[in-house]
Amino acid sequence: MTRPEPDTLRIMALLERPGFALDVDTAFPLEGVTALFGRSGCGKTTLLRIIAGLEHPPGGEVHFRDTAWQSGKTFIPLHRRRVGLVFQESTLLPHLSVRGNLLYGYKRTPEPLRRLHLDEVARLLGIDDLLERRADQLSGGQRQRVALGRALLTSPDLLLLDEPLNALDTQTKREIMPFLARLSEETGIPSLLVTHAPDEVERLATRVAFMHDGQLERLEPLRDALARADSPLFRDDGAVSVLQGELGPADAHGLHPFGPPEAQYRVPSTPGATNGAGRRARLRIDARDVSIALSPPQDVSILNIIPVTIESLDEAPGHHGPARVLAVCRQDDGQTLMAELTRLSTDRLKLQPGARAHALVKSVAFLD
Amino acid sequence: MTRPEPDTLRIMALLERPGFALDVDTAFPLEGVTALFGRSGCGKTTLLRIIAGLEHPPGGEVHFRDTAWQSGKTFIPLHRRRVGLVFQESTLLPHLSVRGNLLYGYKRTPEPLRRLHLDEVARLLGIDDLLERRADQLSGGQRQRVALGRALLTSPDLLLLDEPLNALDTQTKREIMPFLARLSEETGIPSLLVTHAPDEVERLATRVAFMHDGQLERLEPLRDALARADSPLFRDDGAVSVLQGELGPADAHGLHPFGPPEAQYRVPSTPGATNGAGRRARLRIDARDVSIALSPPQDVSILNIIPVTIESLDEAPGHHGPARVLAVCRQDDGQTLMAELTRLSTDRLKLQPGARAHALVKSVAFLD
Amino acid sequence: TIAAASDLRFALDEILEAYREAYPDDRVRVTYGSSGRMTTQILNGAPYDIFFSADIAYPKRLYAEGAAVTEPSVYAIGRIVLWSNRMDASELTLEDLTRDDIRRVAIASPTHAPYGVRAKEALKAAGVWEELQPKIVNGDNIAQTARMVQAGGADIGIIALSLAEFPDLAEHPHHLIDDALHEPLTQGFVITRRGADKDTAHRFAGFMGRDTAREIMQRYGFEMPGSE
Amino acid sequence: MLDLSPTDWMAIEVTLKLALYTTLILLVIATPIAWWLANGRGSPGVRTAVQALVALPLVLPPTVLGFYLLVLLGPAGPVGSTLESWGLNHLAFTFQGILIGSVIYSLPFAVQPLQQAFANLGRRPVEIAGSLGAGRIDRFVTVILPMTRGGFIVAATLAFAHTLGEFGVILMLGGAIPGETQVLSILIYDHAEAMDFDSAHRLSFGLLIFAFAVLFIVYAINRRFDTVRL
Amino acid sequence: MLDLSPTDWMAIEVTLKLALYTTLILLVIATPIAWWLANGRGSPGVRTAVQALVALPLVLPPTVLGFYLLVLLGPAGPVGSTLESWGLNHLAFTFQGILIGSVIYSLPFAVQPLQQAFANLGRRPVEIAGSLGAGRIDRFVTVILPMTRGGFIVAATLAFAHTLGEFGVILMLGGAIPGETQVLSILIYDHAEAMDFDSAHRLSFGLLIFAFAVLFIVYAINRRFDTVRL
Ligand SMILES: Nc1ncnc2c1ncn2[C@@H]1O[C@H](COP(=O)(O)OP(=O)(O)OP(=O)(O)O)[C@@H](O)[C@H]1O
Ligand SMILES: Nc1ncnc2c1ncn2[C@@H]1O[C@H](COP(=O)(O)OP(=O)(O)OP(=O)(O)O)[C@@H](O)[C@H]1O
Ligand SMILES: [Mg+2]
Ligand SMILES: [Mg+2]
Repeated sequence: MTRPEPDTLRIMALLERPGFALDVDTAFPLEGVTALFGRSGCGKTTLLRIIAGLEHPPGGEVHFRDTAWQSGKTFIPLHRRRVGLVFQESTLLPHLSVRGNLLYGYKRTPEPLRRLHLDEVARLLGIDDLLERRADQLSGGQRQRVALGRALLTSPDLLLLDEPLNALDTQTKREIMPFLARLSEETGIPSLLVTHAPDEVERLATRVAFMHDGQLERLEPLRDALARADSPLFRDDGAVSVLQGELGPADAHGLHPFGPPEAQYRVPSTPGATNGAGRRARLRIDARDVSIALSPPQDVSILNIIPVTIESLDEAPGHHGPARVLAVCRQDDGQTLMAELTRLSTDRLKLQPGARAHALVKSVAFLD
Repeated sequence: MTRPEPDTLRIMALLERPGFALDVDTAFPLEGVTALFGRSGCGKTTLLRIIAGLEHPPGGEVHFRDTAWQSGKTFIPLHRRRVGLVFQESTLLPHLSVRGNLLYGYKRTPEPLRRLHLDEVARLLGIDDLLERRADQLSGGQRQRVALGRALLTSPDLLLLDEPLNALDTQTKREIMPFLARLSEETGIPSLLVTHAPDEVERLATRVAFMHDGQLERLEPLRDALARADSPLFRDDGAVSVLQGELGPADAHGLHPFGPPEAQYRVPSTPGATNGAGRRARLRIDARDVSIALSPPQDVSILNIIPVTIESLDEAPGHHGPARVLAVCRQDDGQTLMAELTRLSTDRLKLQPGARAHALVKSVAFLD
Repeated sequence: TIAAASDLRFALDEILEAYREAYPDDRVRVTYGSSGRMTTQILNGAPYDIFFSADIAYPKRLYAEGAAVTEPSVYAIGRIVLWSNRMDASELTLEDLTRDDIRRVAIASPTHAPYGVRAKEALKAAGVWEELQPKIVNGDNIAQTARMVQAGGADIGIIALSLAEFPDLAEHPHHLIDDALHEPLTQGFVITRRGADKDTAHRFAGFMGRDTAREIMQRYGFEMPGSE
Repeated sequence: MLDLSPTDWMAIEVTLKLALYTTLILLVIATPIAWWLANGRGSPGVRTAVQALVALPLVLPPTVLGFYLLVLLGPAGPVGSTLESWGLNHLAFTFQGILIGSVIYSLPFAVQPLQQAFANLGRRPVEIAGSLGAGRIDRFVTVILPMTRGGFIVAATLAFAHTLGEFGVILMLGGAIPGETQVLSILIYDHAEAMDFDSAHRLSFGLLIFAFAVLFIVYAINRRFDTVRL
Repeated sequence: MLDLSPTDWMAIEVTLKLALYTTLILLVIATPIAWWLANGRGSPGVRTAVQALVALPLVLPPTVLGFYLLVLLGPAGPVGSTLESWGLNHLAFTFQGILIGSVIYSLPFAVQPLQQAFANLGRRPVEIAGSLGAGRIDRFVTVILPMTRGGFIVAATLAFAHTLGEFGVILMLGGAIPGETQVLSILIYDHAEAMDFDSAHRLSFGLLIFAFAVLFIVYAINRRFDTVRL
């Protein structure tokens, strides 16, 4: 464990508090967005603080790539770790204006390392009108955006984001998330994102780390996390499938073909998204949006009817009880598609693992 | 406007700030939960502060039932308004323990007015293990729950909640929301809830107030807000129908009949919810979960196939573009059901207002 | 630099003027203060060349400790008086101080101020010390005592004759206290080790013995040694 | 052991009484002044002027301040003569007199730290308490006071220590009457001036030990109740 | 107009120099002490003891404190004799000497408000600045200093005003040498002793006006930069 490995963030830490113990020994790949998911009080903030060097558990180890941030007597203080940090609460420097806050870290970033600039960031976060305001003259969501922008403007080596969007309305979030997604893709800044919002995880995360009671229970790619029937991500909306494929040009009805002929979807284009033709894309399909029919039905408004083989039938996750069944189906192109059914339907249709059927996919959404 | 009316909260206020002006003249019915919905910086917090008496715009008027809270020279200070307030940020008294915080308002509530008690509230909010902690030893979500509990324990005449659940994970939220819903029903404490989460609105709200740029644009019952095709609530998940009806006892498959015979659903029971038989219930149906078929299909896992008449076909709201259509259908019991279709499907099925069809309802959810 | 007890203030100022006229090239400066403090300061290296004390005990001590180079010599003998700015003090005696209409009697601190010590002796000798106890208020030094009376805080005070002769205070009459009631206020001076090599210091010491200086001192109510 | 004379003991008693009363009175007076300076209504210019005014007693040499107070409080001064005309005693050379002097002289030490503490508090805690039904006084006692405890401690200890050491004003105004206005600092001064350094050292040492003990205890208690602020 | 003698002018100059230097030196010394007391490592017991110790210069009568300093800094004292043995002058009766005295005597006024301000700050602002790449000194200058400005103002004004009025220590340690150690407060005292009340009043009045002006300006500037804290 103590031997550093390249391109991971390795953490080993034990921290005891009355009624709470954090015990983590893990390595996060330093690529893309790692979502940190877990219940209130499970230790997410504490973990970020250890990584940042704000908590200093004796005997702990933190290695960023091949640099020891904390190991034995070595302890690199926060300001030399080049970490962009967005705190969960009360985050602005009250004696500075919005501009002063945004530029505080920027000015301390060596010129060649600066990858983002004030105007761009302020515009994208929708705070360009507020630059001369004092920090105490902002609304909650505005404060949060300034804190996010300030962290981004340091062009850090690692972003630690503690619920950075939770005071934002859906629309503002929608405007910011593509920017964050692009940022992670284009600049390659890895980030650790604490969030309670499944939409943020789906939209931004490359992988998901599940925390529970001070322990890191699992770290897995987003695809797997979504596919597992008992994933805690499903507690909200039920199981989700994510399909990858190529997107073709729109037809006369404004629908794009997606995926290979043996499992082809027709997908309406979304005006906001830049889903040009010939591009690889990700589709998100809620299991509850998928029905199963033995024969392809006629006269139905459902566009996408995909032949599948049923692989397994489990009790559906979440709060839905024994009356619901999660059917894991394999498309003919090999990708997994999940369908949530009632037990009555499975019984009536006599569904069995191995059976051939048609999946009726009511609606799909692009992930990026 | 200045004449007070019973059982409303009437506000008339004009407040100017650099780059922002709040101009509100409205009356909220004092019953149930009014959700205040609007983009970051639109003035939601400011409005709550005016109602609480923390902002004091000259010439403003605030009347609670037939009591003038602010009118001309009359100004009743906050501590005599009996308002339960949850601030958006930094909300605990740092020199008190969790228990001290929770009891601070409780002790100042006259005994006969106390409707909630420490043990109950702490248990329901999941903070009963934290009572002896100091306020600075809590996680973000724990702090938020303490602040909420503290406001509830004053058994106020009006609750003003500024994003009270936004630091909470989905599961904790799910545990707290039924409690809040029940509270509003049983104790009749009216509340004003600022939130950005559509699930909170759907779950808790009786009506929705939409704010935009310092103005109150619309105040309408939840049903109407959801039904309107261009409602800002839809920006996230698309249109939603809410059906009311009676719930029957579970059958052998664990499914409950819901609604009258001419538009009867079969609904799986949710273990958590107490949906006993013979009870009135609300069903939430996402428009994108509804498909249309001209004839009732066979061999399909979809359970609920409801005969409807198509009333109108509009462009679907949200980011979905011209390729999507929102079909507003009338069930035979008179309630409205919405379906989101692709334009291709409507064309293919030759759907027209007035046409008879069958709605295939893939999944439903209880609202309480 | 001359260090001098505060009771010398007015007299010495005038003597200095005369001295400067006589020796315009000499630079002399005077600092007034309490004798005890100045003694301490001289023992700790204060830049004073001559020290005129209100009580010869202090110069004696300096000489004994080697901080002074000349034997202490007496330059004057002080007198104490009863003085008030509210009543005619010249009509009063020490015994009258016990009268009910006199509520506060100010004296200099009998612990450290020489004039205070003498005042106490005089009151004791007059047999009123014990009875007067509740009325006594103490000033830090004789000048402050005078100010206490002048400000009206105390009805009457025992102050130095040299102060009572000062124009502002001389408006009100005083009662000279019989010098038999107390030990004499022999005032002595020394030249300090620091001043040992300075001509000016010696010249000024000599000047103090001349008639001009003695005459001024007498005018301010000091008795001169050997003039009886 | 320090063996102390009855005069010493009397001085100790007067000193303690004076320091204690001064501190208490100062806290009572300074709190509303400091609150008003920090949060009050009224033009900022006026508040700034008052704030500067409050610091002025520090600027004058104590004996000079004492002299002015003596004139003011003595039988001939406006306050003293008013009191006399009511059949009361004027205040010069009384315990009350030096108490007034100490209070005035130490006022800035009490007002300034409190003002700063109040200003630092911000309005949120008060708003929270208000929303929970606490009225003005209730809020003050249960929220403002505990949250600005640090400021009160600074104010109280500076005022207390300064009163222990103060002697210029007291000497002038009090006249060092044993058992009434002769405080320890004057006694020590007296001994030092009389070159009775033994007594001076002994009393100084005692005073230092005592003051140290009091301050240590106060600070230690304060530290125990420290809350970390996020 | 106040017409002032050359002695007066000299005293004014010395006073200003002394008050200014004292304030500056105090801020420099007191800042690290206060920081350590508020946030430092080391056992709380030790910190509490040091905190109490810092307040002690207040407790002794100024002239007595002056006496001890005189003994310490004079030719016979440990500091003075060391200096002399290096061929330097001892510090008693010099400007440097009274500067040291003033600094020691006013130390508590600088340390305590600063300590309180630092303690109130909490760790969040420092953490934020650290996360943005600011090192220790950078953080101190750009975050802690501006955010605890109130504490520095209180510390500076108390120290400044107190030095203007201080005279016991200076009298004992300085010996009132015009142009070197004779400060205004001593001069005023002297005038008062000489019953030259005209001069005393005149100088007192001037001193008050001056102090008021300085304080008013400082406070007014401070108020302008006030930020409201949530
Ligand atoms: N300063 C502290 N002292 C003691 N215990 C603390 C302290 N801060 C947090 N805790 C406890 O440590 C645990 C983990 O806290 P942490 O802030 O890491 O949770 P979190 O996962 O970020 O929760 P949330 O989603 O509510 O912000 C919690 O049980 C909390 O009560
Ligand atoms: N103290 C203040 N001084 C000046 N302007 C302010 C102040 N507080 C808020 N504002 C501005 O007033 C507007 C409304 O703020 P408010 O806090 O009411 O927004 P909000 O709707 O609560 O937003 P959010 O969802 O981000 O919390 C914002 O544009 C904000 O910048
Ligand atoms: Mg957290
Ligand atoms: Mg807000």
